[in-house]
Amino acid sequence: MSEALVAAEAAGTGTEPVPAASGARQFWRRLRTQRAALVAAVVVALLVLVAVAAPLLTAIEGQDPTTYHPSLIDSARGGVPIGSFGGISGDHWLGVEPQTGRDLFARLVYGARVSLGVALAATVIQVFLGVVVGVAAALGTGWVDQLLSRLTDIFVALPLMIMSLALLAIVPASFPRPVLVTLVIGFTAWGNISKVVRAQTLTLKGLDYVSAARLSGWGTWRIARRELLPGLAAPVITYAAILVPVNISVEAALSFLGVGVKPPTPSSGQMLTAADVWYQAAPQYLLLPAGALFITVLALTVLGDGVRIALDPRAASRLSAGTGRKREARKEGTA
Amino acid sequence: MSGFGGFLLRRLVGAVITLLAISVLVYVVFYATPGNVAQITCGPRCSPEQVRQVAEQLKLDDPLYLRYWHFLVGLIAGQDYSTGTSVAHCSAPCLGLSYQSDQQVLDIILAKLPVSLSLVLGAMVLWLILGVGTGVLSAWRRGRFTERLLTGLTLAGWATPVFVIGLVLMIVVCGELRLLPFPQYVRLTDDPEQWAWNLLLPWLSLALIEAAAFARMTRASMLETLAEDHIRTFRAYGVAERTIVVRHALRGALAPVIALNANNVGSAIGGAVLTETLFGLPGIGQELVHAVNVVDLPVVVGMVLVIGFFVVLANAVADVLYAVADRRVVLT
Amino acid sequence: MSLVQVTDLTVEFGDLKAVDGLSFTLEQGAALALVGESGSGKSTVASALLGLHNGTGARVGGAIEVAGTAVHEASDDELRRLRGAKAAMVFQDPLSSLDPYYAIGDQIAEVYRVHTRVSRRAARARAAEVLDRVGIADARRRSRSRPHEFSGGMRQRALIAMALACEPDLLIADEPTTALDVTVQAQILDLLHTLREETGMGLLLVTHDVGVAAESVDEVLVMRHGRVVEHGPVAEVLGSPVEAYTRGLLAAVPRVDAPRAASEAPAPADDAQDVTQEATDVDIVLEATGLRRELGRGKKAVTAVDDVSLTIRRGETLGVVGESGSGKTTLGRMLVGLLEPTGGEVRYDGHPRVGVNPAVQMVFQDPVSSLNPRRSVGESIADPLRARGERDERKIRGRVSELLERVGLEGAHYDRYPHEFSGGQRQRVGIARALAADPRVIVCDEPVSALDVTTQAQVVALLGELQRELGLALVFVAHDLAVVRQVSDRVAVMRRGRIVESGSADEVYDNPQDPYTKQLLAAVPALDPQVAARRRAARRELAAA
Amino acid sequence: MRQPSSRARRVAAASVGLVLAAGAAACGPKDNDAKGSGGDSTPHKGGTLTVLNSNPQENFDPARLYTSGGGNVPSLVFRTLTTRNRENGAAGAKVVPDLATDTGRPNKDATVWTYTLKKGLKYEDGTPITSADIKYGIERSFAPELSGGAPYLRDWLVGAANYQGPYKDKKGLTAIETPDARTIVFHLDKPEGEFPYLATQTQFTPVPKAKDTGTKYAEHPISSGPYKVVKNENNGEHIVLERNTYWSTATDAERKAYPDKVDVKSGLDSSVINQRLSASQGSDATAVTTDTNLGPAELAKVTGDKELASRVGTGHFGYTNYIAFNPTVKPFNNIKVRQAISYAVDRSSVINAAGGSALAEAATTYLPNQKSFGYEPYDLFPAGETGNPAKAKELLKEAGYPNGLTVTLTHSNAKDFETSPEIATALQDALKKAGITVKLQGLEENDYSDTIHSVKTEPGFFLAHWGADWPSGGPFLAPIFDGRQIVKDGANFNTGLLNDKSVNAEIDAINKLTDLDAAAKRWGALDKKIGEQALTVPLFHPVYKRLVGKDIKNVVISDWTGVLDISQVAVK
Repeated sequence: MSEALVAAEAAGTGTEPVPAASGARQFWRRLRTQRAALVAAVVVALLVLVAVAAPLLTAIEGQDPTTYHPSLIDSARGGVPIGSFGGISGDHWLGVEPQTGRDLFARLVYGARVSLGVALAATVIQVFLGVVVGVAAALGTGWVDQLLSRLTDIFVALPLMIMSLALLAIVPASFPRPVLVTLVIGFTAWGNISKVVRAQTLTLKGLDYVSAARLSGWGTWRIARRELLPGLAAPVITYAAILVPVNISVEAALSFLGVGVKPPTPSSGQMLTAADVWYQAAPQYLLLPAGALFITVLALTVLGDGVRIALDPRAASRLSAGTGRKREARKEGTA
Repeated sequence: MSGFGGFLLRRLVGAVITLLAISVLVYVVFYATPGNVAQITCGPRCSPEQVRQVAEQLKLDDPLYLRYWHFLVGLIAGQDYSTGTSVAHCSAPCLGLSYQSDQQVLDIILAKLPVSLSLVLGAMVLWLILGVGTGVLSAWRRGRFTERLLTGLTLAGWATPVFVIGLVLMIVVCGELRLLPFPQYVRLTDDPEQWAWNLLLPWLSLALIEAAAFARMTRASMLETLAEDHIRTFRAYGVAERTIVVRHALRGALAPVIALNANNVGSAIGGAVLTETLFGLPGIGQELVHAVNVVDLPVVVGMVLVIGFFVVLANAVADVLYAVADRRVVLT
Repeated sequence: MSLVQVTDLTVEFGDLKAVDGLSFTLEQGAALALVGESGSGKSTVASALLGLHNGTGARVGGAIEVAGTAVHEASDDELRRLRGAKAAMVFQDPLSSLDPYYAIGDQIAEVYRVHTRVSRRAARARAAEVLDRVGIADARRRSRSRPHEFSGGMRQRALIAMALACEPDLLIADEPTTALDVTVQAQILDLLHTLREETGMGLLLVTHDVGVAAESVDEVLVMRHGRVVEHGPVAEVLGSPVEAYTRGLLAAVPRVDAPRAASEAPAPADDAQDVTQEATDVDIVLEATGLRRELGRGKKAVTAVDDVSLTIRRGETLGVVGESGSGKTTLGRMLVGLLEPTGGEVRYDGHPRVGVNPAVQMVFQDPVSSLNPRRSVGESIADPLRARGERDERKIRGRVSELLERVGLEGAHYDRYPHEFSGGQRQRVGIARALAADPRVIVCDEPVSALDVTTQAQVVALLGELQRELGLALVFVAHDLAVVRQVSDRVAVMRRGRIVESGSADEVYDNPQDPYTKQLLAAVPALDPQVAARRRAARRELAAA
Repeated sequence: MRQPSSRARRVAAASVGLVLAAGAAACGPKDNDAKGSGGDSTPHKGGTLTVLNSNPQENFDPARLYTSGGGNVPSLVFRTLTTRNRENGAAGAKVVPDLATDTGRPNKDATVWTYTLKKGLKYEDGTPITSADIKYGIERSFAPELSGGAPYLRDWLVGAANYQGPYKDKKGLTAIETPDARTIVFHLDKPEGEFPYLATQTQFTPVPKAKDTGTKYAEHPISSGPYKVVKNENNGEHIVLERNTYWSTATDAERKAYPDKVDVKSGLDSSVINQRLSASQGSDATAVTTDTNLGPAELAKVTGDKELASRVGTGHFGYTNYIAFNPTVKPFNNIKVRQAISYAVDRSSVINAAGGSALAEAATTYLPNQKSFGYEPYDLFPAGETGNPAKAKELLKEAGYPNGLTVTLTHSNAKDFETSPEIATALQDALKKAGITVKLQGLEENDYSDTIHSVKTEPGFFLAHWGADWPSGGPFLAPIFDGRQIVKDGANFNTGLLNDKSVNAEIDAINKLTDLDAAAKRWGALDKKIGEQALTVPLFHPVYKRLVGKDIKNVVISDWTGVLDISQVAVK
């Protein structure tokens, strides 16, 4: 959950500045051709559905994430769930949670809702900030660029964990905690994406059709909106698809340090933090949230990869006979 | 080569500005943190009078800008402080004293830094081997089963939080199989062999997380380089595929990997707090989390500056390595 | 036994049939040129000779024999032994065909040691030897420098040296000079010629430029859509072509030595002045005086345009010709106002202008990057109209359809996307967009250099018609001297940011004063083989002197 | 009040620098007798004892430590005038002489206490220990640079309220006289029968003025006990103690000090500590912990394994977790509402949240369930195992809330399984049955202690806990229910804001008694009397279960600390 992957994708998505493909049709046709990405898309859709329909699913099971069932746990032995596989039974599909006896299936489903919600919302903030700062830095005059780049450096240099700890300690408890965690992750980890956006905007700025737009009399901001932003869609979407799983892990890390989402709102990070000690006594309490987190992250990353290839024709064309782009030529650039 | 000197100077000035900006940000953020520092330092049962005395002793009643000014003066000229019986001096880069333990922050950092560095640098070696190796293999065996398997494994490593992997690994390896001793930090200078044995597990846990990033990075970079024209030239001259991949594709792919690696090492110094906490390694990250909990401002500012310094240093090193590897890049 | 024996070769990528039943033979020491437009399959044939399509998913049919090896059924090892030793290949883009991370000498040595068991030191000596042979001065020291420290021309020489290292029987050159300037192209072709004389190796030259073919081969094979159109000795095919397609192709090739064809010459302006009569000052549309521009910062700043003054009159075309690095594009961008000059000024209709001026538009070189791929063609053309404040959609759509038809496309193309058009069509859209702003001057920056000869001719013709009809002033920036001659009334020759010679097209082309212009004109490949041989001899003296 | 550092897990919940450790005791009616591990159980001298802790021995200076009975690791280095009796169970809750010849001779009304030092007492460097050193040691604890100790000296000694320590106030404390090198007399401003208990705290450790180095003293404090500090890294992260040759059992009947060397490592994760103790590999076989309990998860595994179970010691310690009301906040000003909540509480789910019946025992009295506190069992508002919602609803109707009410329960976000979110959610669920909807308000750790300990911001309904500074009713009831201890502008612990004349008078009366057993009975009765006002709802008393290495012998755990006493333990 470190920043590594975020930076990795910064370099990895240096897509060809002018994707020959355009329009949604091309994108879907390319995405469909990649089996792995398709499976991942289905899994992600399922996850989102489960998260959204959490109340419905738990109603079907007849449980809710907060009711305690003291009778289902053995108090003398530290609150271990009674029954095989952690008390899996007709009305508790995935068994019960040690110490509290709350229904594990309900907590997993609600936990997914919070974790996915926090991760997606934080990613939206990061992308928004990244694009605004990135484009402003690329289009701004010399010192504007310097200032914004310095600002980005600061945020990249700040240790995310520590700043989140401090910020989460400052805000009074009345502030809804999941929203706070989202804002904290969102506002501290946008540095890398703004670097990617700035690099891509600088490349797009040099293209002829942008000069043509200037020639036809449009102002800088209209050009930015009409010409540059669509050009940024490919790298930004790909990057966001990678950021979501990173944010899920960050939320889990914050819960580990005790400052993440607070009970009674369940989150997969919180459950993992409580569950890792139960590795021997009640293994399913650890394996289920860890498994759910792994599947979510795997699906999102594979989907992210699929999206990148679908959006970047160069990657698709790479499969044909070695007619790769001429990176050298573009860099040389005749006067 | 004046270009290089110019580059270093610019980077140094930039770094100083960035670090100062960070220190201001941290001061402002932590100044507003709730929790009466004097009460915490003095102890829960202190009378209001005692709390006032402690607050005066730690100069907590000064306004924010005055406290920051003292911090700056300390940084440049050092400052004197009383230990009660005598007056001691905290020399030039003095980051002040910890509210809780009256230790010089610089001493705390110097005591903790080797732990974090050993953890991160050791893990770096592992994640490079794991990451780059997997990346090269999956790029070379593109589309085949090995690539899918490797991608899946690295993703598994990356997706599972360290405190789960670390603990399970520890319980299995140290607890049940008893292959390794339970990790505890042995200073490198005291006993290198024990130092390595004890850190093997933390290195592995941290490396498993970071390796995934490198695997994806190397694979993407390898694929991109393999599509370059000069690869086709060598194929057209009958050079064996294996030589092409190792000599040409890998060399081309390494440049961005170097850049990512340096950046990663910088942020891991502060970010490895989870690994440190789990394995009980008294590193920078763990101390920082404790300092934040007891709102020990000088320690927090000192630590964040050190971490910020390493991130900035790492980025500069990355750019230099990148330029050395790929002569076309001009250092700006 | 002939050097190369190709019978009924077919190559298919998915559903596209790139080569459809091609057969030809090449004797020891002979030279054959595969000539055709882009998409004719000529490069695919060249690659097929070395079996480079194996493992790329292409389906290859028919038989190929190269220097005794049956390529179509050879094992990987056999193929590896063939490649480089018996048959070597030189590619189009010298800038990216060498590994940027290794010294050039080492790369040549590496290839050499694949085919001959020698020590590393001996291989490096061999590399220096072949580099010297291809005319690179101080070869031993230069062999240690990296590719980016060589110019485009020198890198192509290095690649040729790599090919020579194992003394192959056959050299396959796939568009070897397309990415080079005309003077450098001439040197490379001369080099190939002398090397073939000395080593007697066969040459298969793939090119779209008929002139290049005429200069350097014995036989020509014209290809279209993967099939042979005409095949015979170069004098016959180029001198008296039998097939209609060949004739059309040759007609479309602009001649540097022929004066501007009557049809393209601009009809005398409506006030019936004689072309040669000194134009009055009143109809000067755009004037540049003492223009200067530096690029880059600090120590590495270079003066791209150095004190250039020129005037552009209504209804007249000014040709600006020069090699890469001459500053012609920078000048074009300054005239249009996209780039701020660091010295001098641009005056439109007599008064100085800074920044973008709707009356002065531009047509760009690269059809791919000149149109926003995510917006429909009609939208891009409508931009200037909307920028002027036009709100009435119906009127905009009407005007755009009119313009589309005017440039030879259909009004219905409004909602189509750029990737659905060919290169030539996209340039027409670029022109339509320029016209939408009702400009009085259009600066065309290499408008046709990315197009095939036939499409090139059509676009040039369109520009001529528009100029005549709308009285436009055109500035035609290009590196191809022949094309510039076909379109320009007056010509300016640029070198390293300065105008070295200017005047009416016929003056400059028929009796050039400046030695650089002479050198440029001498380097342009001639269509007639005899003329080409005489030119080569003249160049050799010039170089030797 | 003391916050024990019995933090179950995660360093994030670092306590506020208290050193006191809660431990495991061998006694307790229901538990099997875990006297010591198997094999030859007679202890011998020699070997190295390893101590694996989560919290570092921060600020290892006698003036700054807040201990109960001198602490565990500190008591190996710092001897005090009196100390706790080092025996198992209830016998261990007595006070016995240490440096002094007796537990102190009070005057008629227990306002003047005189102590005489034993003969031949020496520091680790051979220099003699004098009464002036004891006086100086106490004076040091008043310096603001060395803050952190217990408040009693400041409250009890004559004219000590504004004393700023020897560095600022050269003339020293007049309340302490040292007529000769072996006699020391304390003058109190009110009767304090339990002064001997106070004299067990480390502030009573002698510190020679010549060797005092202020805040640096913690790096190498001069030892008067069986061990001396050889190494102290990173402010207590790793401490190594070796034998102090000048110490002898002749002058110290309490500490056995069998091992030659004690290696105290801290900063370890609690699950790691428990894993290492159960594996007992290499040096871990002779290891113990003084601050880490078995968590619920580890307990489940341990009870299943016969050998491991035999190495678990159970400890009872004077400590109560409870719900506190602030009667000045509506609706808690109405006693019926407080009583209704007392009935509605489901102690079983709270105990499960705290780790299950093995780690927590239901509490119906405010005082801990130990004889030395004068424990008299009473249950004024019987809620049974899982709460009595019917009775609660009835009371609510009488209080004017026929269809239930909505309240906010404030708790801390720290993971200490006492005031943590898990306990709060357990209560939330239980009270729902009685028609009381509970909204939760979680505060960060520091924010939480600031909020509940200030009269202005104290919430109406919140989780709290209290521990004994020493095993007697005094330190339990006085700070919480004595009207005169209400602090308007600082840290206030009288959360019920009770200022009842009769209660204050009874506290003063009991303080006069020097017969501790008689005093204990009176505290028990007072506890019941205060209970009637339902200012608190006692929830549970913690039970500490802790593993020891397989080669550890002579495990002695007293009810005073509930901790395995490392001065008794042997490794050979």
